[in-house]
Parts: sequence; structure tokens; C-alpha cells
Amino acid sequence: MPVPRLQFESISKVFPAVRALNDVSFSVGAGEIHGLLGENGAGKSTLLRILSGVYRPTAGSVLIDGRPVTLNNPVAARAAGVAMIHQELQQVPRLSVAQNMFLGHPLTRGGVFVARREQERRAASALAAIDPSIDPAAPLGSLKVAQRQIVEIARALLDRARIVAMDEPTSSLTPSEFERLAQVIAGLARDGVAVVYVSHKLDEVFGICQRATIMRDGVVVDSVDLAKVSEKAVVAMMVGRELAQEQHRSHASGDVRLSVRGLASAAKVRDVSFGLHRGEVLGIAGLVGSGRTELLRLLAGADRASAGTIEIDGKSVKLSSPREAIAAGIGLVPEERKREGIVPLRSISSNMALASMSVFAPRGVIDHTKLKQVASEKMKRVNLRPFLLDRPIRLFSGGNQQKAIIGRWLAAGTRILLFDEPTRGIDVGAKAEIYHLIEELAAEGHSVVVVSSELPEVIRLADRVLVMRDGAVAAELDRASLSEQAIAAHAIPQTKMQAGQTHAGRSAGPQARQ
Amino acid sequence: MTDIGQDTAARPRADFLHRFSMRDAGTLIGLVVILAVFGALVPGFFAERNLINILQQSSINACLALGMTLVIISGGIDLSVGPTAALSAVISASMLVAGVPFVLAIAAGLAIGLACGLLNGILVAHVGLQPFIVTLGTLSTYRALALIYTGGNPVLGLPPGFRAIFNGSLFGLPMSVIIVAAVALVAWVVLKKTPFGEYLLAVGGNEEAAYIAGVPIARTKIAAYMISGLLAALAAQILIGRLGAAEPILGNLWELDAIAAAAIGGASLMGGKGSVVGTILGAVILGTMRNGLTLMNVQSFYQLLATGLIILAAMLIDRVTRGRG
Amino acid sequence: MTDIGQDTAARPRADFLHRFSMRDAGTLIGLVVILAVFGALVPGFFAERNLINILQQSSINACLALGMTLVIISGGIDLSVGPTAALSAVISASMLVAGVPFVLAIAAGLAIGLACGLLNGILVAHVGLQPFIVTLGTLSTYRALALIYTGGNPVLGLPPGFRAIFNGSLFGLPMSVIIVAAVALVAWVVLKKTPFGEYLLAVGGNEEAAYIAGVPIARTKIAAYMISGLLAALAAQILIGRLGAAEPILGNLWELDAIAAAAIGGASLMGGKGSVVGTILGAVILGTMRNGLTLMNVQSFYQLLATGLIILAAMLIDRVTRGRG
Amino acid sequence: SADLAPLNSDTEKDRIDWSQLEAKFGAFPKLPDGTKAGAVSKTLTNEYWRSLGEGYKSFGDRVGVPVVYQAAQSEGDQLGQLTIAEGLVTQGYNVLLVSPQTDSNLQPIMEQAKAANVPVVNVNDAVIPQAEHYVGNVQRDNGVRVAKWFIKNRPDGGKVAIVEGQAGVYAAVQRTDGFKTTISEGGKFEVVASVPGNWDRQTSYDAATNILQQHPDLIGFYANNDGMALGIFEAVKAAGLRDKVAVFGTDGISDAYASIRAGELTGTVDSFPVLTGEVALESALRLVAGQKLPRVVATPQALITKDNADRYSGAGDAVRKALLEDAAAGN
Ligand SMILES: Nc1ncnc2c1ncn2[C@@H]1O[C@H](COP(=O)(O)OP(=O)(O)OP(=O)(O)O)[C@@H](O)[C@H]1O
Ligand SMILES: Nc1ncnc2c1ncn2[C@@H]1O[C@H](COP(=O)(O)OP(=O)(O)OP(=O)(O)O)[C@@H](O)[C@H]1O
Ligand SMILES: [Mg+2]
Ligand SMILES: [Mg+2]
Repeated sequence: MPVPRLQFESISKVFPAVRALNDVSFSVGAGEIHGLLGENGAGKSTLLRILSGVYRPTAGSVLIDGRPVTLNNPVAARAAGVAMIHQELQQVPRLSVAQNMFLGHPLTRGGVFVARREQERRAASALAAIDPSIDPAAPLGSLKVAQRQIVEIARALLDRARIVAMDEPTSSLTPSEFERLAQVIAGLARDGVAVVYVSHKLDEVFGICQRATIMRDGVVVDSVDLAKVSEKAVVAMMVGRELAQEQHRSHASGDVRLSVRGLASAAKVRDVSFGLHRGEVLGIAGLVGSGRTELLRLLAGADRASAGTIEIDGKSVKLSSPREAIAAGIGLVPEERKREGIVPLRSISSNMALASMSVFAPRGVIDHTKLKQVASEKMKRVNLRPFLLDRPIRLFSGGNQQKAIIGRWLAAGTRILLFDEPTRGIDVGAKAEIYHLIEELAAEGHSVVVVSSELPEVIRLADRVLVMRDGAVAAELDRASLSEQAIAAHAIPQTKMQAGQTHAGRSAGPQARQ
Repeated sequence: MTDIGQDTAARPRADFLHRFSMRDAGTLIGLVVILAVFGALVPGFFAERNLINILQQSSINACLALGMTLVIISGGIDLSVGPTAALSAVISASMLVAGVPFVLAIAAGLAIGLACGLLNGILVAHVGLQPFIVTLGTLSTYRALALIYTGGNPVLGLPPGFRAIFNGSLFGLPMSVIIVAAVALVAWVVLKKTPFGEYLLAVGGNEEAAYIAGVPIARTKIAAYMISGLLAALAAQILIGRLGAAEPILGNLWELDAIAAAAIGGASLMGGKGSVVGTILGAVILGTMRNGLTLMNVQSFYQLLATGLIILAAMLIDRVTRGRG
Repeated sequence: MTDIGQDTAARPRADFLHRFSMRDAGTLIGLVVILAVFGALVPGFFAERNLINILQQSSINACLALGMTLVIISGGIDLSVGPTAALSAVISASMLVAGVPFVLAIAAGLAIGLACGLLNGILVAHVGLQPFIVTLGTLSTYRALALIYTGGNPVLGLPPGFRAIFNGSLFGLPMSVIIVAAVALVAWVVLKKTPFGEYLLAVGGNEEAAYIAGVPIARTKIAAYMISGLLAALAAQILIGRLGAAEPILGNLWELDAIAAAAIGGASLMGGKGSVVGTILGAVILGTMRNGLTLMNVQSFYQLLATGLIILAAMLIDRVTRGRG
Repeated sequence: SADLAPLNSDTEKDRIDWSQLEAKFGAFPKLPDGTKAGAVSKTLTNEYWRSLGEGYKSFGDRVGVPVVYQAAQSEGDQLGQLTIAEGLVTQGYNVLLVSPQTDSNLQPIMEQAKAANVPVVNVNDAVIPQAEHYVGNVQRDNGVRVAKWFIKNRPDGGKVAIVEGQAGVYAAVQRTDGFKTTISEGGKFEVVASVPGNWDRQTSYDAATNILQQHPDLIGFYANNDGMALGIFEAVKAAGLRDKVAVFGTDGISDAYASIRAGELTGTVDSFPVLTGEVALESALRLVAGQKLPRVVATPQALITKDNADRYSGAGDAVRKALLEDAAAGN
């Protein structure tokens, strides 16, 4: 049996107050695409950060082609043949796409000047495999999140690496982009590269990986051959229990809580009208860039509308700041958690309490006993792990950060909740919890809007779906007419459909996938 | 490389308190070391009178540094504290000399401080200019206003009654120390126990996220600058009470001392972080140093050297005791 | 609320260039307005001789501000430039007076600048202290060293040959202007065309991302501080050539002028952003203002007022022309 | 004390010239055992204040009194100076000599020292209104003397310019005012510019360059201190006007003397800091010994030009002699 390309041997990593990895061992062969699965906080990113030289292990070693390697910093890891796509975008917005891709090892002319043209040429060819429309000379900051993620992937392809580690590379990508990425990854494998692939999207992992290692709470549960196990079994290993397959239930009642008419923004949204009922979950689907995030930001008061009216319980409201929106009972769980969601140095309780100071400090002084009690109650409800309410939120995994943000609105007693990609980067277990939570909220009479690029998620949750295209509502689908094909058909611009492009939704059907 | 032992994992509550005090403990260690050194070198250093002197001499800087700490936590900086104090001082003083009742004159001086802070805050929060540059500009502007208002002359002859307010003592402590201690207590409560404190930390920690969470960003920032202006004005009242005169050039370079105190006390100029206790300790460290070096009769060039080195040393001690966090 | 029109989204390349020049255009507009105002008020303001004066008077600040710009782009700040210049000046000068060959004396002075920058850089990059506080500490330390070295006295009697180097002119422009122009050109090339320039922008723009991409963070920051120190030392050589004497108190408050120039020119004290062209324009704006106000014989209090207001106005114009970015 | 009128050192009637001390109060008295003096001045970064300290030391050595001499870290450091002075009071010195940054920043010292029964002598520059004792020269007179030189030596009048010290500082305000008022009296001179030089050579150089460019027919500069004057001279030289423009400074630092002898700087007003220090300490110690001196002891000053530079720059005793002669001549 040949020496595996990559071996983790008894890796442990201890952070202050947390043992993130405990005696982790598994190996990945050359040409193998290896899934790495686990719930939020299981330790996947930590392991890959050790592989890429960002963290040093507390104990254990990494072997490449049978030889132990010292990965003291990212440069050493790169020299050892490791390329990594990080979970959080690691980019400099003010530099160009190509400059970002070559950051740290620029091509030079005569060793002195940066060879811009050459960098851009090579960047373009690396990008071409996934999204040829990205201009390598554009400032990275002008790109959308999805495009930025593609840049991140293309950067890893520039190196002729022996090992490519991908930490949730598709969290902002559409299925069609994933399709192309899958082909690229298959190409890497053919060239003998070992790929470690982390994703919470199990169908992706089952689609492209041969084997997978499942982690739970910092330890390896098992390494399995994916051809021989079911998705259900893998999920059970991840969460340590069976997840019930839940069905959609509607709690919508008669009265309209939120009514939007002719809403428009200067930038993108055009003439959007809809109503949202008490206890209803409204899904919003659409392609990347179709204006969903911007619509939510308008409703949350984060951006100003240029036209249109918004009524809540029949009363016209002006939402010119998030504060006003919150007072009107609207709260946003944003798409970019790190940038718009958390205050990194502050504790879980503080982050949770931020939007409801009037509740916790009715007389101007914060009632810390009450805060503790509410925080503990809400965080139990969302199942925070580890359950450390006073720990700075930056030390938590992405999924747990998301839970705290949801907890923020639970504490504030918000009646209209806006979720933008609520389960992005969130594991199956927590995902199920969040779905359950959303339904509970609806059952309690909350009104919910869910924007998601994952069509199964929209279909699972929504009582009704608006499909957006180019900033306008292209269609409204009720449950009876709701299907992935139907959504895809409305989401894709007609010309593109005719040209046979596959910008369709996830399982947009065989015809869309060709 | 980590600041907390593993064993604390099991008791998160203790862990938090532990962390909290660790930060200020770093500063405290710095202070204790400095006190010990001077105590060993200077006879009579620990005399009650001298210790009170140190507190009194630190009080004005502490007062400013508290305001500065709030501004720094909000992610800003206030270079204009000295000229704000000067403007407030000359206006209060000329009212006092004109016979205006004390309460009114003091109120007017404090209002000037608030107004200076308000302008800084508006330029930062509403117009969106960089705090460093805004307050660099107002630093010159406010100073010029104070000079123009007085024609460059000091305002002399403050009524003894007014001076008595700030020159008395209570429980054996000078009034200025008592006042600043009270201010510190209020600042501590504000930062730890009120929504405004949470808002400050959130705005400085992640403005975008704070905005989405409904924090009134502009109001929070403006309030921080206004408090800084108010405390500068309060410092000015204490000072003119002590000096019996107000000068338009009063408060020269105060901003640097105040920033140094806040930073030694653990405030991060990146925002989102800072401690009232730490700042007070920082101000006392700087005051102790000046006092001790003077008593040792160190020549002024070497005092300057010591000031520089001690700022660096305090930051190093701080760094070692608390880790990178 | 975004600064780019929607139509530009389609051509990001052009858009990028557009953005670039817009920023500097804002500063340029500021300069043009100021020039126009003085031109209208002061007879002879546009005389060639006076324009050359303005350039010469701006050259020292421009030299410092270029170094400051690199440090600011890297996410830092260098408050110690004045004392660095003073230390370099007195050491070069005393070597010159002792008869050391010019080249050696100048080299020694520049080496001092590099060494001062190195210490700042190490404390920031390796020890991980806050740049503001590090350079606040070294501000006092270097100044004290310069004072101690000279006993507080100026070093006089620099050889005429040395002075001639910096006092000559070329193509009708004073040497100091030529030297600083050359420095600016090099700085522009470094920032725009070399890996180091990219590293600076990356380290200041997103340090974590830069680290993960393999950018040598510490080396990049240290280099920025060393360049700042070097340019401070160069400014010192130009100045002592011009004045014929080196004083240990030279360079007082230079840091504020340099920071103001960089900020007016569009550098962000949050790091990751700054422009060589903008900084030069910023320095010229400040120089023009001083020149014009002196020619108008504005009384000193009002000069101070004008300085403050113009910094604010420049930032406002800047803000309006370039948006929040 | 409260019943004392605020001091104006320039006009106070209760005064004595330094040269009269011995004549009126006799030979230097015997002091209590262990007498020690503490002194605090503005900053040591200016030679003027270092020379004042030398004066304290030299007189202290002569009469066997130890003197501790401290200074704030910079000219603007008001609270730092207060801290130093408070330290001196606490340490039990028998007399304090203070040169305050401003008229009021050492005010608390007056009260603390009174409580501790320590006499305080205000030495030069800023004037504490409550000061019971002041030793020093007349700041205004610095400017007046330079103005008189112009009136005498440039009978046709012409354009002159002033480069001022830090805005709002007592000495700068007084010197500027003395010059401006005196020179404007005859109507022949025009003060075309009075701009800030902030005690800084470079700033003054630039200001002078600009003024000369606009007024190439300028005949003279007056600078509030010598450092600025030396910077101005360099600008005059660079403009090729050294023969046409007279440049005057203030303070009489050694560099100014050197420059005057070399025929560069036209002149300076020396206020003899070493001698002032000696006189100040002598007066202070006489107070300690119980003598009742007038409120103001005036120290000398003289306009120094190339012609008389040697007379005022020899060894300490020679200068003292020359100044005593001047005093006797009623100068
Ligand atoms: N820098 C850090 N300091 C302290 N604790 C950390 C740090 N980074 C991660 N952790 C902790 O280590 C554990 C593992 O986190 P990690 O990010 O590796 O999880 P993950 O499996 O990638 O989760 P997710 O799916 O949410 O990305 C978590 O409990 C997390 O809170
Ligand atoms: N060129 C741009 N410059 C700055 N911000 C942009 C630009 N394009 C889009 N954005 C912002 O990015 C966010 C996402 O854009 P948008 O609403 O169009 O996408 P979406 O439909 O929510 O799709 P997704 O969130 O999946 O990317 C919005 O806040 C939008 O204002
Ligand atoms: Mg992860
Ligand atoms: Mg979106």
C-alpha cells in the first residue's frame, strides 16, 4: 500500500478553556478527495488551520508523503505543498483580484517590480475554470461575496500544490458554480493532489468525495467509505443521534402583519410588493445578485428606500434606521456574520443583549441578573456550544455565533424576523435546530422572511416563495406550486435560459443540469 | 502563549472575572513596581502627604483620561482636550471675574466643554471624518478661540469663594481627588452597567454589526466626545480653582498624557476595548513617576528619558501579563 | 450610499482608475481653492519666486509625510519623527563640526534615523505594542537622547561645503525640492510597483489575510518604520544644511504636520489606504497656507484659527469629493 | 497675601536696582545652618534657563548653600512644573526660586509655601500676581531697546518686521508690544509684519523668507528670542540681503554673541541670565536671613552689538563690573 499523501497523527489543539482537537488521526491518499464532516465547533477548521500553518498543534504531527513536516507558519505550509481555502474570506479589499491571488508571493519583473500583467493573465486563467466573468484587475472590494469566494478558490489553484484543503468553499456559491468547482476538484485529483473538503452540504460531499472523516467535539468518530454508508448514517455520526426528517407545517393566519408596496432602492431593488402574514414563513429565492440581501436590508432599515410604502399591522411605518425597524418589531440576521453580525471582543450575553437594552435596562441600568437569566434561557433554546455565556463571541465557531445572533432577536421580542442565508456555514445538526426554531417562531405567531440560495431550504421552510430577478419580484409561488424547477424557471433571465446557461438552483432538475 | 490556564475551563464565571482582573492587574503590577522603586530610592516617598500629592497631581490627567478612554473605546481619539479645557477655563473665569454666580459660571464652562465635544462628535459621526484629523483641526481652532477671546492674556483674580470649592478637602483628601474619584465611579458604572457602555464597546468593536443591531451609532459617538469635552471642562474648573487664574494656553499637550494613561491602562486605540480602573491606574503611574523623579532631583533631560522609557516599560509589562488579547 | 455609479460596475478596470484619481482630485481641488483665495488676496502671491518658496517650505514636511504615509498605510503611526530628526541632526552636525567627511557624517545621520525606526518597528511588529504608544514613548526617549547628547545646546558652525550641498539649486529649483521630489518618485514607485508596496497595503488592509497569504508582516512593518526614520533623518540633513545649525529641540510637533499632510492627502489612519501624490498635495496645502497667511500678515491667533479651520475644510472637501471610502 | 496688589514687575514702585543691594542692605548676611535652596525654571532646552541655573549654582557655591535646580520638560508643560515645585515645597527647602511657565500655573505654590513658611522668589519672565518678591528684568524693555536702536541708527525709518514667540506667552507678548509701540511712535517706521515663529528656528526662517519676498525693501527684523533670530539671519543671507537688513534677537545666548562677533546677527538684548541667577539667589538668601527687601529687584539688560559685545561677554566678574559701571552711569 502506497504511503498516504497526507497523514494527521494524534493531533491535539488546546485553546484557552477549550480543547478543540483531541488525538485526531486520519490520512488522505494522493488523488483522493476526502470529506471532513462535523457539526459546528467539531474542530474541522482548527485542523485545517494547523495543516496550513496558521495554528501550531499542542501535540501530534502532520506527515506529508510519509515525512513529518514542520508547519510553523503559512509560508512553511505553502513550501510543503499545502494550499488552503479558508472558511472566512481572507482578502484585502483594496487590492485587485490578481494582487490578492498572488499576495505573499507576487510575480516580479527582475525581482523588483510586480509583474501586474503576467499576474492578471495567470489569475484570469485560474478564474476561467469557475467564473470567467471576474476581472482580475478589478479591486477585490467591488466583488460580491460569491465572486470573492471564487477568487479564494482560484488562488488555491494557482499553486501546483500537493495538498489542497478547502474549508467550506461553496458556502456562498450557487449550485452551478459548485458544478464547475466539482470538475476542477476532479481534475486536481486526477493530477494526484490530495484534497480535503469541508462542507456542511452533505450532498456535495457525497457527490465528489470518495471517503470522509467525521468529527465530533474535537475527536474523530470514524473515517468511512462514502459509497458504503448512507447520508442518514453519516448525519447520525456527526450529531450522535438520529435526526428526524421533519415535514413542513404552516402556521400562517389570516391577518397581514407586514405589507410592502412599490418598494425600491437607488441601487438595485425595483418595485417590490408583498404581504406577510402572522405566523407565516415567506421564502425569497433568486440568483446571486438578484437583490435579495438588499431587499432585506431595506426592510431592516439598514439601507434607505427610494420609493414605496411599508405598513405594519395596517399602520404606515418609516424605516430609516435599524433602530426604527427594531422598534417596529423587525430584526435582521445578516448574511455576513463576521462583518455585520458579531462584536468580536464582547461576550455571548452582550452580543445577545445589544438590541434589547430597553428590556434589560428599563431604568437606565442594566439588570445583569435578568440578562444572565434570559441569555441562559435563549442560548439553551438555540443550544449554544460550548455553553459559556461570558466568553468573547469571537472564540466560538461560526454556527454558534449565528445562534447568538438569533438569540438576540428572541430576546428583543422581535415579531418580524428576516433571515439572510440563515444556515450558511452551519452544520446539519444546528441547521435542523434552526429550521425547527423558525417553525416554532412561526407557530408562536412571529412572521419570518427567509432568503436562501439553497432551494431545499426554501422549500422546507416557506409557506410561500417570492422569486426575485434583477431586483424585482419575478413570481410568487404558493406551496401548491412550489418546486425547485418552478423557482429556477422564474429566477433565471429568459435570455440566459435560451442560451442554455445553467445558472439554475441547486437541484434545478435534470433539464437545467443537462 | 495563552493568558488563562486550562483548569479554568470548568468554571467559566471565575474565568471571566479572572480575565477581567488580569488586565488591570497588569497595570497594577506596573504601578506597584514603580512605587517600590521610588520607595526604596526616595526617603519620605511614602509619607501620607506625598501620596496625597501624587493623587492630586494625577487627578487632572485622570479626569481627562477617563473621557479619553470612552472616546478611545468608541474607536475614536480626542486630541482637542487641552484647548477645550482652555476655552472652558477662560470663559468661566471671565464670567466669575465679572461677578456672575459660581454655579452659572461653572455651568457655562461645562457647557462650553459639551459644545466643543458636540462639534467633534458631529464631524466624526455625521460627517464621517477621521477622529484624529477632526480633533487635530479643532485642537488649533479651540486654542485660537481661547487666545482671541482673551487677547492672549490670562484672566486673573478669581473670587476666593470659587477657589474654595475646589481647594477644600474632605476626609483628608483634596477636593480634586474626591471629584475625580466620583467621576471615575460614574464612568465605571456607565461602562459596566448601562446600555450606553454596551453601545460604546459595540460601536468600537464592530460598528457595522452594532448598526444592524440597532445601536444608535452617531448618538453613541457624539455622546463619547461630549463626555470627553465635559470632563476636559471639569478638569479646567478644578485647575483654575487651584491656580486662581485661567490662561488661554492652559492644557498644552494634555492630550498626550491622557492618551498615555488610557493606553497604559489597557485601552486599545483600535477601539472596542478599555477599562476605567486601568485608566485611573495609568494616570497614577504617570503621576507617581513625575513625583518620584522630581523628588530624586533627576535633571529634566533624564526625566524626559525616564518618561519615555516608562511608557514603553509599562506597555511591555502590560503586554507580558495579559497576552496579545 | 455607494461612491460608484451603477454604470461603472460593468467596467471595473476603468472604475478602479477612476476611483484612484478621484481621491487625489479631491485634494487637488482643495489646493486649487486655497491657491485661488490667496492669489486673489495677496498681490505677488503667484510670483515664481513665491511659488518656489512655497515648495521649499513644504519640502521638509513633505519628506516626513511620505514616510508617515507608508507607516499609516501599514496600519501604524509614527509620532517620533521630530525627535528622530533631532537626534540625527545633532549627531551629523557634531561629526561635521569635528571635521568628519560629509559623506560619512550624512551617512551616520541617516543611519541614526534607520536605527530609531528599527526600534519603533521591532516594538510594534515583534513585541506587538500599539504603534501610537510605542512612538509616544520613543518620542520622549529620542528627544531626551538628543538633549543629553548636546547638553541642550545647538551645534553650530557647519562647514559651508556641507551647507552648499543642500542650499544649491538645479533647473531653478532649490535642492531640497529636487531631493524631496526624487524621494516622492521613489515612494510612488515603491508603493505602486513593488511587492513591498503591496505588502504595506495588505498588512494595513487586512493583517490576518496578509499573514495567511504569507506576507512577511513583521518585516513589512519594520521596513515602514525604518523608512519613516530614514526620511526624518533626511529632512534633518536638509534642515541643518539650510539653517547652518542643529538643535536638539528641532522637529517639535513635526509629527502633527506630517500626519495632517498624509490625512489631507487621503491616508486613512485605519490603515490600508494612502497615496503618495495625495500626501505631497497635502504638504503643499499646509505650506501654501502658512506662506499665504504670513504674506497677509495675519495675526498669530488668527493664523492658528486658520490652520485649524483649513485642516477641517480640507477634510470636508476631501470627504465630499470622494465619498465615505 | 490677599492685601498685596497684583504685581506688575515692570511698573511696581517698591523696587531696587540689583546694583544697590549691597549699598542698601549691607554685606551678605550670615545664614542659618543647613540652609538649602530649591529652584524651578521653565525648561533646560533653552540656554537662557541653563545659564540662570549656573548663576544659582555659582552664587550658592560662593556662600556655601546647596541649590537644587529643576526644570519642566518643555516650555508648555505647566502642570509638570507645578508638580516639580510642589515636590520642592514638600522636601523642605528654605527658599524657592521659581520661573513660572505662565502667570498662574505656580499659584498653588505661593499658598503651600506660605503655609510652610518658605519665601518664594519669582525670577523673571511670567509674573505671579501674588508674588511678594520678584527678581528680573523688564520684558517689555527688550523690545523697547531694539526699537530705540532702529530709531537712532536708521533715522530715515523704513519697514520692519517682528517674528514672535509662542502665541500667548507672557515674554513674547511683552517684548513684541514694547518693540511695536516704541518704533511706531515717530511715524517713520512701519511694522509690515508681526507673525508667529513659535520659538522655532525653521518656522522663523520660513516666515522671514516670505516676508522678505514680499518686502524686499525691509530694513530690519526683531525676533522674540535668539534662536529665531539666528534662523531669520540665515533667511536674510539666503535672500542676499545681509547688508541691508538688520536682525535682532533677545536673550543674549552664546550663539548670538558668536554670530554678532562674526558680523552676522546685528544685535541682541542680553538680560544676563548668569548674573540674574546670582542676584536672585542672593536676594532670596537675604530674605531667609530676615532682611526686608523691596518687592522687585531689577536685574540688568543691555543691547549687544558688534561694538560692545566684548565688554559684556568676558568672565563673570568682568561682566558684573561692566554692568555695575553701566548702573552707576544710570544706563
Ligand atoms: N482562536 C481560538 N481561540 C479559542 N478557541 C477557539 C479558537 N478557534 C476555534 N476555537 C474553538 O475550537 C473549537 C473548534 O472550532 P472550529 O472552528 O475548528 O470548528 P469547525 O468544525 O470549523 O466549526 P464550523 O463548522 O462552525 O466552522 C470551537 O469550540 C471553537 O470555539
Ligand atoms: N458593486 C458593489 N459594490 C458594493 N456593494 C455591492 C455591490 N454589488 C452588490 N453590493 C452589495 O452586496 C450585497 C448583496 O447584493 P445583492 O442584494 O444584489 O445580492 P443577493 O441577491 O442578496 O445575493 P447574495 O446575497 O446571494 O449575494 C448588497 O448589500 C449589495 O448592496
Ligand atoms: Mg469551520
Ligand atoms: Mg444576499
